[in-house]
Amino acid sequence: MKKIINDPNQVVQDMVSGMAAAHPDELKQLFGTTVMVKKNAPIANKVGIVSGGGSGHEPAHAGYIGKGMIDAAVAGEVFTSPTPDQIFEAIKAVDSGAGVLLVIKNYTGDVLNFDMAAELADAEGIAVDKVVVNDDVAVDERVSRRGIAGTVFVHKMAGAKAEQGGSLEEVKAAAEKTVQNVRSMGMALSPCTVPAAGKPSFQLDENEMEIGIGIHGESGIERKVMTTAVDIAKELTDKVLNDFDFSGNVAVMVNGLGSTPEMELYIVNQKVQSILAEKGITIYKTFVGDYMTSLEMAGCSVTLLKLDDELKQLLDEPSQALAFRS
Amino acid sequence: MKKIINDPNQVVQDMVSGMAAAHPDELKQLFGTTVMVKKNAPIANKVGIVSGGGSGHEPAHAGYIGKGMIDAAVAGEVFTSPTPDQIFEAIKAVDSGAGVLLVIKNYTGDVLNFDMAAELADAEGIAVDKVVVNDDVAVDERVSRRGIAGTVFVHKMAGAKAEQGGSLEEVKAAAEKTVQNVRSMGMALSPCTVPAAGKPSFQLDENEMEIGIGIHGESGIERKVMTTAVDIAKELTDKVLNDFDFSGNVAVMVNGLGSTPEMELYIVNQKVQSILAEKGITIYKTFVGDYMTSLEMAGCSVTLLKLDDELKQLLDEPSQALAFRS
Amino acid sequence: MELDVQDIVAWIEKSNENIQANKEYLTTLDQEIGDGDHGINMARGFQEAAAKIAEQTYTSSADVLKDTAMTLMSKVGGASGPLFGTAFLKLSTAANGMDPISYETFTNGLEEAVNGLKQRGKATEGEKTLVDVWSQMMNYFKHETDFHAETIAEKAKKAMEDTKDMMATKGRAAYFKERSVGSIDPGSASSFYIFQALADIVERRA
Amino acid sequence: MELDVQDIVAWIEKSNENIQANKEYLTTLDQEIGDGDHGINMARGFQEAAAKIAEQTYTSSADVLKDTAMTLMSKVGGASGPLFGTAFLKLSTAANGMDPISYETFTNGLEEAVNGLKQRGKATEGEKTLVDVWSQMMNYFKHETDFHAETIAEKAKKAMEDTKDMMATKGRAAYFKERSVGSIDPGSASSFYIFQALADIVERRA
Ligand SMILES: Nc1ncnc2c1ncn2[C@@H]1O[C@H](COP(=O)(O)OP(=O)(O)O)[C@@H](O)[C@H]1O
Ligand SMILES: Nc1ncnc2c1ncn2[C@@H]1O[C@H](COP(=O)(O)OP(=O)(O)O)[C@@H](O)[C@H]1O
Ligand SMILES: [Mg+2]
Ligand SMILES: [Mg+2]
Ligand SMILES: [Mg+2]
Ligand SMILES: [Mg+2]
Repeated sequence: MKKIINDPNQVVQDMVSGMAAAHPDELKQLFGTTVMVKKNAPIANKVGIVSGGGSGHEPAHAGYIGKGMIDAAVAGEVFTSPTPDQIFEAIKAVDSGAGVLLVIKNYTGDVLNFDMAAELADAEGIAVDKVVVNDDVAVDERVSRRGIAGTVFVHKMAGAKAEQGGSLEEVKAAAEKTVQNVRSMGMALSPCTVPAAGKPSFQLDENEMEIGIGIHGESGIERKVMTTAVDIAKELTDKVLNDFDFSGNVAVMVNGLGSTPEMELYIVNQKVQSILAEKGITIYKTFVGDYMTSLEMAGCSVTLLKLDDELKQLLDEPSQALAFRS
Repeated sequence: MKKIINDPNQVVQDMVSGMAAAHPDELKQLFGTTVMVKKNAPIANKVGIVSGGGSGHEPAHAGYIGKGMIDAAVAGEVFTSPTPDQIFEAIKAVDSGAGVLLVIKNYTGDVLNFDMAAELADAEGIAVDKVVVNDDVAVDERVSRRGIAGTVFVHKMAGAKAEQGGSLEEVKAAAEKTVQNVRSMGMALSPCTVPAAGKPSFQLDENEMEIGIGIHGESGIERKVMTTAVDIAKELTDKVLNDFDFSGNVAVMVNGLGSTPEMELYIVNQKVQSILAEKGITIYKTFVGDYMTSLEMAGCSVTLLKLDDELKQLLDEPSQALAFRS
Repeated sequence: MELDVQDIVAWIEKSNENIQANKEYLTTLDQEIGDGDHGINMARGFQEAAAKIAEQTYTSSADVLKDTAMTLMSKVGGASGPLFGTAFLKLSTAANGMDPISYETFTNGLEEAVNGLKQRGKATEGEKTLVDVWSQMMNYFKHETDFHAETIAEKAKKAMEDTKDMMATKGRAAYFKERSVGSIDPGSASSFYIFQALADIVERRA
Repeated sequence: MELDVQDIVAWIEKSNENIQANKEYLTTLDQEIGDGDHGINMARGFQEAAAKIAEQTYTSSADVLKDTAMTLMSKVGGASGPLFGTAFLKLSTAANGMDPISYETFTNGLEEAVNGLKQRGKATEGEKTLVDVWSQMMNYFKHETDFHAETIAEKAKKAMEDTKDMMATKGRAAYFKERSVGSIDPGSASSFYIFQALADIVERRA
């Protein structure tokens, strides 16, 4: 394991303080926690939005803090859901009285810990609600699908709605609509190494790739022979298209898992766009880059979000988040 | 070599079309070239800014196209300076009559090809001038120093000045002041593979790192035993500080070379900030992320830019470039 | 036989020792059918729990178990944090005001723990989770009348090993479907180490 | 001996063959003391130059050399593109209206090429660049009176090999300082293949 770190057990603390030091005008770290909060939170009358999860997905989640997106991000240990007490601190820090929406990715750990935090908040009389993101079509049953890159769009839509002054119910509805209309599929060329584990999570030969990978260094649904960008783009996009009727307008995200050069993501995008064009699907906006990563894993995911007029308008609202400016 | 590509000899073409497809509102590809130009270029009365170089440094250079930054980016083959004819096309595409500034990184190939393009432009009566960025303190003699991540700040300052309506002379002066006040130093944990070469440029053992790396997959100035983030941050920052008097205000960039997780960059930043604080240097703004990469190389660089009032103000001007929003 | 406060303290300490000693193994199991953090999570949580308990002098087993529960809840994270936290919290509730803890009290606690785990995890037996170990142990405790060190350890080991042939339908391992068959469930392995620690305490007591 | 248009066409074709055959070797040299693209750059450029020339029927050597120069200039990129482009452009200028090309004309062209290379590259002899090969070849041509296949190839090879012991002070290899000693300069190796091709043409002619 070769990493630019100090103590493998301190990477999250070190990262969070390095992040707070880098962006003093945008972010503040809640004392004694690994919770990052928008500098001027809570915003009077605005619904607060809390996201988070294991670390190692940077720029998720703190990179999405900013006007027009989320208000706080809770950083768990690497690939490990954060604990209820920390999530609860985040909720308290962003609640202005207008209530707080939790954006949760559909992993047992995330759901359990956020649920417990919601119970704690409830007990203190804070209005909290939640959405659970489950965009990963690699998993067959909808109920056990993971939340991956599509989460970024949920942040965007909920954030825009909250910024517009939406109530907790309205913000939740916008987030929920996004969840209903977003699908993703990923693949990897190489594993990644959790610092405290010290060794990669799985092995891949030079001519192998993993299809249907999540974002936690776990191996995928299927191991295949390595192929071209065109074939990979086709496999991922087809799987997404087969799961949901995307006719009409869509937003596209070609997401890098960490060490995939932007060059390769754009090469994938070229094919994704041509597949969508062939099917007569209109691309409203495209995002290419590292939005939801797995440490230094090489690979990518393709996300489609079907847009109606409301979602289009929410997507167009400005965002000042560090990792998502629009 | 494991890459998400089609034909190794077509990666630049494929990337450029994928990029044009992704950002139709912001960018256009000049027909039959790998030149990317701001959608609405040339802008009446505005000095045009052309940058470029080999590919493989994404988001450089096309990611810096946008209001407040550069107008065109010329993409050479991977790690290979672009040719004069292509650069000349870029110059013609952005010239509104107010003249064009070329931002060149100090490599023989870049200087030669941009110079020849400038001669072609000259012959057609286009006013062109240039700055040569040489921020890499890994190389002793100033005259042969490479241009690396500091180039991003040169784009920013020149772009802001041009946006403010500065003349070619003024835009050049702002760029030149940036060049005079910026220094960088980089290191790598792993090499990268040029697609057409098919094998990595050098080998590093599990406990080795290269100090003083450029951005072209070449090996560095010195091979050392791998150490902690704190030591690495110190080595890079000290080398930069020893080269130039940074007392006063600075902008900091902790740049990833491609496959370094953002987590690690923030861990490095933590130490960089504390070193600067100890020396009484005031940090005006910090940038952490992948700004100037070497394909999938793992490693980072530290850049400091000394700021006077003019540079501070130029840094604060808005930028709408895809990879540098402010 | 009854367990006093010192036994319960020793149980947590011994559990911590077992988890630390098998941290890498637990992580390896989680790399096979999960995300490879289980050993790290459990080691971090139990280390903190043992440290917390070492700091204090307890007069009530319920307090020891509650501090363990709260520490696991706030230090483990992941799926296992709230689950082990819940299990120890339920044991604590059952032990409240019952020092020293009789076999019956402990068995009641186990029953509450299993109910709590099932409820939190929305899981039942046979889904290849730690529920499988806790549930089998509860059944075993219900059919006995006193603590027996050797059989506790044996039963827990068997319950853990039984998860090997199961196909996971809950937690991360469920993503692997058929491929999850053949690996021991990491949370069940940690649970085994906890019951093995209990067996040691019982043995020492006897 | 004189070289006619067909010889010049054959020279470019043969140069291309040599470069293609040694593409990987050139890249390896550039990986040692550069950025590993030299073979790729030269192979791409010469392939295009050869293709361009194959498309047309030429009546003037200057046109062949000019098309070669322009193609290298617009297809090679890097440091070597403008440099080889310049060398062939100078050869073309010297050959203009001089068909068939005498030994003297060729030698004049070489002299112009060396001047052009030095000016473009701001380099001189001994800096471990392709200037070292072109300059030594010019000196050799000046001291002879006619083309000799074998000695052209020998001289070019020696000039290339001489770069091995030099320390680079220009181009990317200069970053390696002392570590650049011991490797052959990639641009000098390509230059050798070009002169080796010339030797072949001369031999075929003889
Ligand atoms: N829904 C569930 N119900 C009960 N136990 C579960 C459930 N999901 C996961 N587990 C247990 O949690 C263990 C994994 O814990 P851990 O690796 O620490 O968390 P994570 O899966 O979040 O990385 C599994 O081995 C399993 O025993
Ligand atoms: N300043 C210079 N003058 C003359 N030749 C040079 C100079 N710089 C580099 N070269 C030649 O160019 C060769 C490298 O070419 P190439 O690898 O294609 O370009 P780059 O260095 O831009 O990657 C070197 O081997 C050397 O012979
Ligand atoms: Mg986990
Ligand atoms: Mg090059
Ligand atoms: Mg796990
Ligand atoms: Mg080269």
